[in-house]
Amino acid sequence: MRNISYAEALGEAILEEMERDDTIFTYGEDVAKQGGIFGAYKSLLGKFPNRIFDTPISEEVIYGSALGAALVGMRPVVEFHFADFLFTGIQSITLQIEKIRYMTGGQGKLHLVLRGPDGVSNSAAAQHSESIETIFMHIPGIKIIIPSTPYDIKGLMKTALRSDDPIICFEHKSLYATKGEVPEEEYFIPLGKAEIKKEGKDITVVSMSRMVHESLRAAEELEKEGISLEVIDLRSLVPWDKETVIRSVQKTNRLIVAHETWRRAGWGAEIASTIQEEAFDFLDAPIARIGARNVPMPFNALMQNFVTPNKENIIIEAKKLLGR
Amino acid sequence: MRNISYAEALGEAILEEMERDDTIFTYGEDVAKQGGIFGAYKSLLGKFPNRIFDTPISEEVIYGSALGAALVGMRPVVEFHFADFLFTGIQSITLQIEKIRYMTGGQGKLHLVLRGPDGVSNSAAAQHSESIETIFMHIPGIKIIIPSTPYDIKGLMKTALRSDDPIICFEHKSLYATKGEVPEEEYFIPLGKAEIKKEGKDITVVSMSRMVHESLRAAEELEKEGISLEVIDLRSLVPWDKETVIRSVQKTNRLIVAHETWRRAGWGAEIASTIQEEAFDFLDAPIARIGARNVPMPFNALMQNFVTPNKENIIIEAKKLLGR
Amino acid sequence: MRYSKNFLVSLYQTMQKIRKFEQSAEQLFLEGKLPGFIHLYIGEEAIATGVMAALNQGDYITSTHRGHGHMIAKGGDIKRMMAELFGKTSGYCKGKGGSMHIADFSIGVLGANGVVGGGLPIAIGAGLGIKMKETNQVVVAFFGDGASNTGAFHESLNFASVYRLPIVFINENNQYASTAKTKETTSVQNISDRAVSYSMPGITIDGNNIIAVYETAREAIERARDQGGPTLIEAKTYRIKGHFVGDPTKYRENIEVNKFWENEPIKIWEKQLLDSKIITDKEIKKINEELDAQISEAILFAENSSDPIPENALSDLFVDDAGYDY
Amino acid sequence: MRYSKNFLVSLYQTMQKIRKFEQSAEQLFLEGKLPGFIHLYIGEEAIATGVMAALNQGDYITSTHRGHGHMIAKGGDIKRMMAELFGKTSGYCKGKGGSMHIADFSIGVLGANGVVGGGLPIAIGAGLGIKMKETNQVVVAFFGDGASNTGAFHESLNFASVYRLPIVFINENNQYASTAKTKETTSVQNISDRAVSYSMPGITIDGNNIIAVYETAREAIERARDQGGPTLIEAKTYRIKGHFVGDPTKYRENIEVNKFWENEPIKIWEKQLLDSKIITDKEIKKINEELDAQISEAILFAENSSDPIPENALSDLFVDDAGYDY
Ligand SMILES: Cc1ncc(C[n+]2csc(CCOP(=O)(O)OP(=O)(O)O)c2C)c(N)n1
Ligand SMILES: Cc1ncc(C[n+]2csc(CCOP(=O)(O)OP(=O)(O)O)c2C)c(N)n1
Ligand SMILES: [Mg+2]
Ligand SMILES: [Mg+2]
Repeated sequence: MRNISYAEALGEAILEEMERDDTIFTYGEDVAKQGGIFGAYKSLLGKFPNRIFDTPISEEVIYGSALGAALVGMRPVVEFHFADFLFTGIQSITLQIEKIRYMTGGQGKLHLVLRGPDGVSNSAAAQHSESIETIFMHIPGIKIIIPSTPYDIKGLMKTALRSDDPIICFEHKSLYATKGEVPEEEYFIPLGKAEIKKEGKDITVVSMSRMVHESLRAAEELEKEGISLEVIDLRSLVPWDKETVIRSVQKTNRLIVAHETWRRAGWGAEIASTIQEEAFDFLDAPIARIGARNVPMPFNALMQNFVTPNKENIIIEAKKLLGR
Repeated sequence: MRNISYAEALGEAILEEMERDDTIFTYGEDVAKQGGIFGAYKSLLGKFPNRIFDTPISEEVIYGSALGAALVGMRPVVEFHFADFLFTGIQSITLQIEKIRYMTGGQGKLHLVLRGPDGVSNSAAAQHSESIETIFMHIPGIKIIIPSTPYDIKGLMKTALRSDDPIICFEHKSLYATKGEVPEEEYFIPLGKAEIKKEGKDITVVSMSRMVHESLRAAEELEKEGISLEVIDLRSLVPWDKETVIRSVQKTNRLIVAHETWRRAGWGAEIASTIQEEAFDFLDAPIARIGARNVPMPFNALMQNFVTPNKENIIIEAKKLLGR
Repeated sequence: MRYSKNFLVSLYQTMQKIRKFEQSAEQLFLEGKLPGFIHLYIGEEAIATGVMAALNQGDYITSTHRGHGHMIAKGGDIKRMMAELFGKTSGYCKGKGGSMHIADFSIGVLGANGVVGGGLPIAIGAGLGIKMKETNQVVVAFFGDGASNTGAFHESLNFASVYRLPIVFINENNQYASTAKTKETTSVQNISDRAVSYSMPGITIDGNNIIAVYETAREAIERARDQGGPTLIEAKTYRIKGHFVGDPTKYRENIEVNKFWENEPIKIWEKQLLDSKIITDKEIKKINEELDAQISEAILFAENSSDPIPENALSDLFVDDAGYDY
Repeated sequence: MRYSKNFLVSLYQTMQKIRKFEQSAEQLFLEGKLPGFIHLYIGEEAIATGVMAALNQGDYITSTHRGHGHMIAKGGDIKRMMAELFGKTSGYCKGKGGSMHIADFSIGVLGANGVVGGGLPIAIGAGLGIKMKETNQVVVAFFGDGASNTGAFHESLNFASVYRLPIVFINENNQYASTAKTKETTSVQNISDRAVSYSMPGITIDGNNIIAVYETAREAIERARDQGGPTLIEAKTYRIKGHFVGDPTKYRENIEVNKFWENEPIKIWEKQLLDSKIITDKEIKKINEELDAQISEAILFAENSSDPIPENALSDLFVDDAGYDY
C-alpha cells in the first residue's frame, strides 16, 4: 500500500469530498495562499479558487460564521490556526455552535467541521502549544476527533464531512509530516470506535494523538522486559468507545490513561473515573493518569520536555503499576 | 451572631478591603448604577464613586484590563456578568492572565480578582446557566474559590483581596439571597482548606457551592434511614484540599463527588481520579460522580430540574453505594 | 403617500401585533405564569416591522435577546411563540429555549440570541453561504447599541465589507444597554458613524418612523441583493420598558420615559393613518379586536399545550445521537 | 534640524542596534542555534525608535509577537534578550518565554504577546490603573495591521475613548498579516480612518521617517499625559523579511520587497545625517563597530549562560505556590 503523510491524507479527504459535494468550502487564516499553517491544504491549492479563502484575523467570526453557513445549507470547514486561538473566538463555539440546535428544539443541522493543529512542538511556548480538547468534551454540543495516523485522519475526516453534526478535529503539530499506509480505495471510519493499535495483556494504555505513538514506543521497550501493554487509540473523544476500554481492562486489570494536555482535570480523569465506576472489580491497581505538568508550556526545550509527557512517563507508570 | 446574606457578606468583604487599601477598584457591566447583576455591590453604592464604574459590553477588555491594572500596581476586582460570558473574553484569562507571570519568568504580581455569578436558576436557559470552573482548574494559572455560605465568601474574598495571585470567584445565583452567621470581627479563610460541613461515617460527599446545601439536605434525610454522610465543602478548587478528602475516605471508605456542572469531564472526575490513585485500598466501592446531564441547560423547569443535580441524586447514589 | 392602503395598514397591524403580544407576555410574567427572562421590544416595533416589510420570505435574519418583534414581523407564529414562553412542547423550541432563544429556521429566523453580539458572526456565515450558493438572498442582522461595543461587531462588519456580503446591519439604538446609558459607554455620537471603519454606507434614521425605516432598509436590502455590499443602519429609538420585565429601572427618570411614550411609533403611525384618512376609527377598532382575539387564542393554545416530559431534555443535541452517554 | 546632534544620532544608534540584534538572531536561527519562532522587525525600526524617544522612562508599552524592536528602544538589555532567545536562565524570562514573550516590567515593557491583539486589553488596564493612581504616566500600545481586524482592537479603542485613558495606539502597518495582504482583509484604506469610530484623532504617517514618527508620537503622548485622551497613529511601513524566520514567502514577489529595501528607514536616516553633515562617515563607522561589539558580547553572554534545569519549569506560576500539585 502507498505511504503518504498525515497532512496529505487530510488534504485528500477534503479534496475528495469537495469534488463530490459542492456545498463544502473552507477558510481560515493563511489557508489559501500558503495551504494552511502546517500545509494540510497543499493539495487543494489552485483547485477550488472560490471555495477556499483567507480571512482577516477575526476568530469570533471565523468560528461563528461556520454556524451561519451551515444553517443556510453549506458545509463549512474552518481551520483554526492553533488550538490556542480557539480562545479568541470560543464563544462562537461554546455558546453558539454547541447550543443552538438544542436551544431551538432540534431545528437545523450543523454540518460543519472545525479543524487545526494543537500540541507541543519545537519550543512554541505557552501561547502556541496547548491542547484543549477537554473543554469540548466537558461542554456538550460538539463531537471530537483526534486522529493519530494518516489512515485514521483520512477515514475520520471523510466521515466528518458527511456528518450532520458539528465536529472539531485536533491534529497534533508533530504528526503532519509522519507517514503511514493509506489505501487508494475510499473508506470511512465511524466516530466512537476505538482501535487497539497493539494488543497486550498486562496493562491497558488509553491514549490519542501523539501519545499513541509514545505508548507504542513504550510498549516496544517494555516488551523487552516482559511487560505487555495493550495500546488503545480512542480516535474520537465525543463519543468515546467505553466498551472497548472496559473489555480491555477486564483482560489486563490495569489501566493507564495518557494524554498530552494538562493532567489536572484533563480528559484522562473522565476515562479513569468512568472505568473505576464501571469496572471497579476488575482493577488490580489504581488507574494511572499521565498528562502535562500543571504549568503553561515553557520555551526552553529541556523544560518543555520535562513538562510534556512522553514514553518515559508511560514506562515509569507501567512499572509502578506492576510493582517493579 | 448576626445573620446576613451571601450578597451582603461579599459586599462587606469588598467594602472593608477598599477602605483599607486604595489600590482596590472594581468595574464591570451594571455594577455602579445597579450594584451588580445580583446586587453584590449594593453596599458600595455611593461610597467610592471613582473606584467603581460601569463598562461597555467589551468582555475581552474587561478581563484583560485587570491584568494591565495589576501590573501597574492596582488591585482590580472585575465582575463578570454571568459565568457564560467569560467565554466572550476568555483569551484575556486563559492566554494572558493565566500565563504572563510564568512566561516572563516570574515577573510581576497579578493581584486581581474576577468574580461573578454562575449556576442554574429560574429557567435562565442554556446561555445563562453554566458553571465553568472546571476549565480554570484544567488550565493552570488562576486560583479558584467557590464559597457556599455568607461566612465563607466573606472570609475567602478578604483573603483573595490580599493575595498576590489572580483569583476567580464563582458565586451561585441561588446563593446571593441566602443568609447565614457572619461575625462582626475580621477574619480570613485561607485557600486550600476544605471545611467538613457535617461529620459522618458511612460515605464522604465532596461538593462546593449550591451542591453543599443539597448534600446537607440529603444527609439530613438519609440520617433518618440510618445512613451517615460526611459532607466536605472544598471551598477552593485551585488549590483543593486533598488531605482532608483522603482522611475522610480513609474513615468512610466511600466517596461521592457532587457538582452542578456537567458530569462529563467535570472537576468531579479530577477528585475521583486522584482519590482512587491515592486511597485505592481504602475504597469499598467505586467513587460516584454526580453532575449535570451532558446537554445544554433547557428552559422549561421540568427539564431544567431533570438535567440539574440535586439532593435526590445524592440520596440515590448514596443508597446505591451501600447496596440499598 | 405612494403606497397601497393595504401595505400601510399592514405595517400598523404588524406593529400592533408585536405590541399586544408583548403586553400580554409582560402581564403573564408579572402574574408569575412565565419563567426566565423576558426583554420587551415595546416602543421599538417600527424597526422590525419596517425592515421586514422590505425583505423577501426567503431572506434571513439574526435577532437578539429582545427578539419577539423580529420574529413576529418575519412571519412567526404567535401561538408557537407564546407556547415557547410558557416552556411548552408545542413551542418553537419545544420548551428548550424560551424567550431568548426563539427561532424558526424555516422562515429564515436564525435565532434570537442571549449573547450580546452573538448573532453577528452567524449572520456573516449566512452571508458567506449565500455568496457561495449564488442565490440572491439577503441577511439582516439586528443588534443593539450595547452590542456595537463588542468585538463581534467590529469583526463582523469588517468581514462583511471585505467579502461584500449581502448583509444589512440594523443597529437598534434604544439608548440603553441594560442599566448603562449608551452615550456613556460608546465613543461615537451616532453608531452609524462607525460605518467609515468598514467602507460601507452608514445611515442614522428615526427608528420610530415606520416609513423612514422601511425606505432606508429597502434601499440597503436592494443594494445587498444586487451585490452592492453591506450597509449599517442605525435606527434611533427608545427602550420604554425596563431592560427585562421586573427591572426596577432606578437608573433613569420617569420623566425621560414619559417623553418617549409621546413619541412611540404606533401612536404616531395610527395618527398619521387617521389624519391622512387612509384608515377610519372603525377600521382601527376592528384590527385591534382581531389582534386581541389572535393573542387570546395564542395564550389559550399555550396554556392548553402539554408540558414536556423531563426526559425530553436528553434529545435534540445532535442529529445523530446514538450512543451518547447523557 | 532643530534637534541636538546627540538626539539625532541616538535615533540612528537605536535603529541600528535593533537591526543588528535581529540580523544576528536571524543568522543564529538559520544556523539552528535558536529554537521556536522568531518574527523580525527589520525595516520597521523607525517606529519603535521614534515612539520610544518621545516616552519617559516611567511610561508603559505593550508589544506584539514582533517585539524585539520595542524592547530595545525602551531600554531593554540585549544580553538578557539574547539569552532569552537561547532559552537560558539568564534570559529575561529565565528561558520560559522565548522571543514571543520577552518582557521587562521594571522598564515598563508589559510584554511581547503571542496573541494577535492580545496586548491591547492589557494596555487598557495599565491606562485605567494610571488614571486611578493619578500619576501622569502614559501607555503606548503597539499592534499590527492584522490586529486591527480583531475584536480586541475595537473594544480597546472604545474603552480608551470612553474613559479618556492616557494611551497612544500605534498601528504598525507593515502591509502584511502573515501571508495575507492587509488591503485584502481590511475594510479601510488607512487604518487610522478607524479613529472616527472612537472620536479620537487618527493620523497616518510614513513609518519609515523617524522624525515624522517621533514628532507625531510626541504630540499624541503629550496630549495623553495632559488628560487629552487617546490617539490612533498608523505608521505605514513594510515587513521586509518573511513573517517568521524560515517563512518561504511564496505569496509575494521579490520585486516588491526590493522596492521597499530602497526605502528602509535606517538607510534613509543615515543618508540624511550624512547629507546634512550632522555626522561623518567615520562616526558612523565607529557607532557600528561599537554596536557590533555589543551584539557579539550579548551572543557570548547568551552562549555562555547556563541552561535551566528541567525542574525550573515548575516555578514562577504563582507568587504563593505552596502546596500546588504540579
Ligand atoms: C456577551 C454578553 N455580555 C453581557 C450580557 C448581559 N446583557 C444582556 S442584554 C445587555 C444589554 C444589551 O444592550 P443592547 O445591545 O443595547 O440591547 P438592548 O437590551 O438595549 O436591546 C447585557 C449587558 C450578555 N447577554 N452577553
Ligand atoms: C489571535 C491570533 N490569531 C492568529 C495568530 C497567528 N498569527 C501570528 S502573527 C499573525 C499576523 C499578524 O499580523 P499583524 O498584526 O499585521 O502583525 P505583523 O506580523 O505584520 O507584525 C497571525 C495571523 C495569533 N498569533 N493570534
Ligand atoms: Mg440598547
Ligand atoms: Mg502586519
